[in-house]
Amino acid sequence: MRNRRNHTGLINGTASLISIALGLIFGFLLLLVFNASFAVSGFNNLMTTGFASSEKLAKVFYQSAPLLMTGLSVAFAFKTGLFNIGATGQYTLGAFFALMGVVQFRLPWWMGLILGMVGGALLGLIPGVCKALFNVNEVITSIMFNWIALFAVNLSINNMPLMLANAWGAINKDRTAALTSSKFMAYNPNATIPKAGLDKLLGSNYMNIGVFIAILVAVIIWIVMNRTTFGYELKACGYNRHASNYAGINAKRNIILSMTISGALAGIGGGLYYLSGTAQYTLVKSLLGMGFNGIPVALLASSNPIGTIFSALFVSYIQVGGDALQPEYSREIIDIIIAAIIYLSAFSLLMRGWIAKRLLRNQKDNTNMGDEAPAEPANEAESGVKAQ
Amino acid sequence: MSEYVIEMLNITKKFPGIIANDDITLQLKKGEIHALLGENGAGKSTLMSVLFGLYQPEAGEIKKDGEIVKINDPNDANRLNIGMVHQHFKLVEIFSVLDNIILGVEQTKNGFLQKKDARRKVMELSEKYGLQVDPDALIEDIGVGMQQRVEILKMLFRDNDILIFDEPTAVLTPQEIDELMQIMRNFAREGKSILFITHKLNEIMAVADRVTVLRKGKCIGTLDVADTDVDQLAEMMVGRKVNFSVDKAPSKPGEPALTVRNLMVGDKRHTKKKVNNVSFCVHKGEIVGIAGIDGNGQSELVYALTGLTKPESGVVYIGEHDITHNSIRERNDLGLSHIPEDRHKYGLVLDYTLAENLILKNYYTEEFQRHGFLRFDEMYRYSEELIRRFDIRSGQGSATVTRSMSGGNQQKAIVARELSLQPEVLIAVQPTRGLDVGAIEYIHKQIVAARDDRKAVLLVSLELDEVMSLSDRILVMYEGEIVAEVQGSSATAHELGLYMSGANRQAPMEVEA
Amino acid sequence: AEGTYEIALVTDVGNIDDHSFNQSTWEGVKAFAEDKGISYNYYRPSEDSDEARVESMKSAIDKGAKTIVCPGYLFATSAATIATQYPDVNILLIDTAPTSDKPLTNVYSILYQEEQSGYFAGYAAVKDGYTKLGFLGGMAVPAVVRYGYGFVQGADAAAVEMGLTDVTMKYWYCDSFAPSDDIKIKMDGWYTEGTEVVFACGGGIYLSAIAAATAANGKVIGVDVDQALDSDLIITSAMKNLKNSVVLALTKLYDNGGTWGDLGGTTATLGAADDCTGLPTAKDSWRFKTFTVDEYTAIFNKVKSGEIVVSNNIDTAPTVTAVTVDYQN
Amino acid sequence: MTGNVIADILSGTILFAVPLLLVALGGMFSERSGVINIALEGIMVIGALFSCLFLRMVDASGFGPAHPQLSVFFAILAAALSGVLFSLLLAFASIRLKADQTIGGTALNMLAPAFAIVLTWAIQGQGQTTILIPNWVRITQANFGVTAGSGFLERFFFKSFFMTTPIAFLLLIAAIVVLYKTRLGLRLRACGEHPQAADSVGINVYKMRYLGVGISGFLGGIGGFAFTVAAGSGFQSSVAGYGFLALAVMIFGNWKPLNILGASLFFALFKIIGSYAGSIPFLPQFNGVKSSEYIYLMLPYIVTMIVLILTSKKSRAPKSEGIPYDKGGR
Ligand SMILES: Nc1ncnc2c1ncn2[C@@H]1O[C@H](COP(=O)(O)OP(=O)(O)OP(=O)(O)O)[C@@H](O)[C@H]1O
Ligand SMILES: Nc1ncnc2c1ncn2[C@@H]1O[C@H](COP(=O)(O)OP(=O)(O)OP(=O)(O)O)[C@@H](O)[C@H]1O
Ligand SMILES: [Mg+2]
Ligand SMILES: [Mg+2]
Repeated sequence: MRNRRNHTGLINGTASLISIALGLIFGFLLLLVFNASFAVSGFNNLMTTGFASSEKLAKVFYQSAPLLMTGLSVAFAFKTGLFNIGATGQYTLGAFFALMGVVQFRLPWWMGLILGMVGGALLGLIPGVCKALFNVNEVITSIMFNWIALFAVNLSINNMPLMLANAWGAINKDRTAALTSSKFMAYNPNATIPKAGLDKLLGSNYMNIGVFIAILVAVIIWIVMNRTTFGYELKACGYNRHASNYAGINAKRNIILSMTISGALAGIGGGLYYLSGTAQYTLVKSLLGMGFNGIPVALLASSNPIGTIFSALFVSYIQVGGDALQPEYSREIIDIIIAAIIYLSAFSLLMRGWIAKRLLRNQKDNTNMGDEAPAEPANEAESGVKAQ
Repeated sequence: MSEYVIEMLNITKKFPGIIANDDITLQLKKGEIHALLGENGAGKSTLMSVLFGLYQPEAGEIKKDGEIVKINDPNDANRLNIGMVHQHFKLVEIFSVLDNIILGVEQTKNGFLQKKDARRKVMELSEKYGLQVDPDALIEDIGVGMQQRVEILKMLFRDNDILIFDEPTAVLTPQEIDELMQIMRNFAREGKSILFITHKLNEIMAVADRVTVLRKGKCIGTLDVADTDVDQLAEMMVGRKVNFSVDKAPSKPGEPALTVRNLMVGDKRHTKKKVNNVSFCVHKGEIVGIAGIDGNGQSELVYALTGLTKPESGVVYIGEHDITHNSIRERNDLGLSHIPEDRHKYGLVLDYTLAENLILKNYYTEEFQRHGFLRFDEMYRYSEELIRRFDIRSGQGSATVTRSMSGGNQQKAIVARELSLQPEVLIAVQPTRGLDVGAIEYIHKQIVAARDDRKAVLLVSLELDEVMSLSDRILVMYEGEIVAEVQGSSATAHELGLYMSGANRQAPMEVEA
Repeated sequence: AEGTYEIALVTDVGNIDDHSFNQSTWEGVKAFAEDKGISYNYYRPSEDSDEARVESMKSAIDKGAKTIVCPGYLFATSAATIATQYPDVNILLIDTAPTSDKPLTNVYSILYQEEQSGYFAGYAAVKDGYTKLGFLGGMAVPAVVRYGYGFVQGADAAAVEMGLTDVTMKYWYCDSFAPSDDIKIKMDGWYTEGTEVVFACGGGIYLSAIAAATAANGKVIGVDVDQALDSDLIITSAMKNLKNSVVLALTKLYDNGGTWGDLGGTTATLGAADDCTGLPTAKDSWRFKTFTVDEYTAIFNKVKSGEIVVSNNIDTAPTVTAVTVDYQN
Repeated sequence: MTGNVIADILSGTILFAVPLLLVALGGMFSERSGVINIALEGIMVIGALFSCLFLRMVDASGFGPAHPQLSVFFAILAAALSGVLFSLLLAFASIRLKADQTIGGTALNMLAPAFAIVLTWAIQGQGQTTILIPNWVRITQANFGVTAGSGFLERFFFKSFFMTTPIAFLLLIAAIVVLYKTRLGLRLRACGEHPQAADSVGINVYKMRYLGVGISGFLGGIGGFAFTVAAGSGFQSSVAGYGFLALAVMIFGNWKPLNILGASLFFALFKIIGSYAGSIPFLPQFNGVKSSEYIYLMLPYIVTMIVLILTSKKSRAPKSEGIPYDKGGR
């Protein structure tokens, strides 16, 4: 009875794989166009670098943790019928809260992460409230608050002398404290996410347990979405706000909640990245790309939380491969390839219909004819798309 | 010169998984009113859409005045002077009446819109045929009656002489229906040819010259209306004898189950109230019907009762409980069930499976939930049971995504869900809208059974026949007020029609429950 | 071999066309390598972190780098890490010394006395009759701060010399090395409020300053290299001779058979004394109205000889006696 | 507060309102036809890219300095044309393939800056990521044979005057006329509201939507160029989020041309006003706060949010925007 759900997953997965394959072929053509003599070796780098050494693998994991969280943030909102384009602001505020926790309040890393979650949640809450109570489109609120968050964070950091690197023996004040500097370690040795020996194992400082935390969160989100009454309510609101209201579900509350949770997820992402001790938050005036990168991650996974794990790992993997295109190519080529993959996934409506047809035909053969064929394939494909 | 203005010969039109039109032939004579009859999903709208160029048939050909024509889009249809009033009106809400009429055939000068001539022509037509409209009113501000006149003017404006009416009477009062019939006769007299889709057999008997009956995509036959009667038509349509009357014993009302006092509901855009000082009471074991033309406050009344909107003032009781300020969930828990008028907007989460939809109102109860986790086994068990009990048909049973189900079965699912909640009060709005006679018969039986089970039923319907055959008591709503109360058994369509159109009303004292 | 590069430059956060230290260092690398027919290329780290810089340097080494040039103080730690792990690789570190307990013989570091260049620029501007100055810094990194504080000191010195009391300076770090609409808007405001010349100090932000200056008929002072060609509005540039010192250092390295030799583990602090800081004096670049090259040479020599010492303290703002500085951060 | 300051504030407001206005008008056409255009940011980048490349080319060839405003005009055409072509990618995915419109838009927003960087490299040489805008692009008094003055009007008109400003003004008028006074506008609006109705009177919904998206590419491309000259910094493969802001301005302007004009002026005014805080007596100085400029940077976003909340009740999006139109569907 329940096998049609598996179908949907399988169909979405296959469609994504086809998009990826086509996107990569397109990428190879790009390499040929821009510098034919290095195209083959470049493409080889692109495809294999992520697995080429344990160090690179560590890098893949390191990058995928925040990507997974922002992807999850966008996916979660999508599932509940909202487009959270504000993941970057939530990510930024989450990063700030997390850093404030470990620096200003001298808290351990996990408290920092929780604070980061709170920061992101706060910034998700606002568009949620604006949408639910004032009917202001969440897209525009999120865009506005991306900038407000960025500026507010910069303003706050500049007014918290302890937060800046120069308070901890460094000479610069354009970034936050280096959590791994000896002076800071003496002050708060538990500020960074534990490495649990993984750094030794993979031989890279990039490695910590962040990616596992992110995967754990993804699994929890999947369970919440698919196994709990809360998830049932959220999805119902996403699919049909009116019907949810009719059924006695508090749609307004749910809109606020899902934006808040979505923000919280992005906030954890900011925490995971900056509490790794590797990167320092730099006072720049442009929105952080990590939040926007969550959108393709979510789209590639058809907004499935478990799928997001794989798509985050994939995007991270191919970005590591993209860095290895240097110096012959600009590493922005990788963005073009990812964009192409996303664009091609727009063809998935066609692809899914086609795959569904094939699948059903095979199934029919297997069940030895005679058995009634399940509904029209076109419908199945359609609902597959709608359900994303 | 052919005897027929339009011939649709051996038309076949397929949709994924279904043959909507299977080798259908339909011939329309000049100056005749030709009715098209068939149960839901028989393929009537599809056939007309083919004629109008909205769909391309897989096989068959269309002749106009004996010559084969190709109708690729509505422009082609228009060029052949074919016009259509669609089942669901195709009007742009934020446009004015005039803009809607000229849309697609605009006059321009140097690229700029010229509306002067168009306005004059619209006024002339409206004068000539008694189709009163305000050309500058926005569609969103006018009632369905006027909207339909706009649709008809759209055809006339295009000088169409082959007019297709797809279920035009579904939204009209008996009096308005009479007027429309008269207008159609006038058209026919002028030599225009009319194709007329309806489910109402008496309308066919009253106005049509010939009738073609479709069943399950096939053409069953074409008859002269003069040579046939209602029973024969019904049998042709469904393939069996139909019992039009609802069997039910007289009601034995008990204590009040739903009481409404001085309910007022406002309107965002106007100062006029949508529901104006409404009071009534529904007792246990009683079906109270609310009759009225669409847009006279029935929907708003229901939304206020069920908690979807907040009333301005007044009180609502379920039994002894004042629920005026309770949430929807609290009302449900107190035993209020609601079959909504718009099943796609309110009734179902179309992307959820049938099983998930069947627990939409009680997923949070102990039966389906433990510590916040859904109990899927319970859900499937419950769903299988309802599917069996209410004979809900679908491709994959419990796991069917409801979007892919037929309208009738979607409606059955909603009825099943609402009735199995064992409600004290059932509010059923348009419970059989767009369903075929078989499904209607079934749902009517369920509603009567609920009454006999001592439930209180408030039935709101635009179908006068339905209100009259089901209700023990009938309230008539006009412009937000209850203008009359009559006993179900003694009501006549004519009397109700007068109340519904505001031509007559009872003294307020009598209405007060 | 195809696809290997003997000299590698790894950038910090900017790009090699930033009209600033990344670019001049790159030009130095390029000039030297092309002259000698040595393969060369550059790498950009994937993010702004020491880990990423280490990773990029490793990539460079994987691609055959024997010498790595690292412009920017951000490399202090990462260069030390690589130097320890790869003792055979030579590192040329610009603007900072490696953070390391033990001496690293495969690293040679070059620092500049940017405060001197800033001083010259400020001095010259006030001497030339400008009384409303602006300092637009990029991020508040040490080199930028040294330039800025030097600029303040120079302007103050000139004002004192001339007995002026109405010299004012707006002083602001824009937290960016890239031009943006916001920076341009801010500069629009400055020029409207009367600022005559802005010292645009850091990466591409000079583009924003020039755009605002163009609209307001204002002037701009360039940084790091002689930017006279970038715009007619650039009256002078506070230079440090990056390109040449890179060429010089690499020449020494290769002349020495591919090791730093005595230079290894040392840090050179280059300034006026080495002719590595100053203003451009070429005819086309000298755009002062009254201030003459001779006057400049006089003050330059005083700094060169040590008669005038420009403070390189970046922790506290310099004390001023005649100029009013409006610190806007 | 002197007249100069007022003149500069006004001219600055107009300068930065122009790109917002153009792009938001573009977004309006697209959404009025029924397609949500998240890709405005990407369209702006592409428009700016090709117009700047064009200027660079004519600058090098000598044609530019010789015929400055003619060259700018062609650059604007290049921006418009490239914008149209790029927007067709969105149109194809969302109209022909009926894909989710945010997916296509997101992909294009990712694609555009990356493509711009790669192409800039390819043309200008490795690592050269800035395309400089030549000086002669500006319109000055000299262009009109007038000697430079610095009175109120001179400052107001000529402080930052580019051909994009009068063109934007003309395009605004054209937009109003097209949308409300022509057959095209009537049909386009019908498609965004009720495509089935449009289809039933013989209007080709697909064609109208292609047109709507195409117009948004046209205006968005020019807007990208207008932004780049306004920001005055040469083109660095980015338009600093103005595409998204324009989306906000469009919603703020309630999908109506004149309201959009008001919204973009409003936003631009608050954007630049902080820079004049020193000369405007009634604006607070925040002396105790470090980096107080961030407060003023936040200002336009915050006031826009407040106004949005206050006016949200009146906001009404085209009814069918975002829903792919399926001829056979119902
Ligand atoms: N766009 C469509 N896609 C798929 N199937 C369709 C579509 N339109 C109609 N059908 C199918 O074709 C059949 C005929 O539908 P049609 O709308 O013509 O029926 P009808 O006779 O007009 O019914 P009603 O009385 O409800 O208006 C239906 O069973 C329906 O399933
Ligand atoms: N896209 C579709 N695919 C398959 N069947 C469809 C589709 N759309 C409609 N139908 C079927 O066509 C039949 C008639 O359709 P129609 O649109 O008239 O809707 P309805 O659900 O019966 O009622 P109403 O229009 O009053 O809401 C129904 O049986 C419905 O299930
Ligand atoms: Mg029909
Ligand atoms: Mg129907």
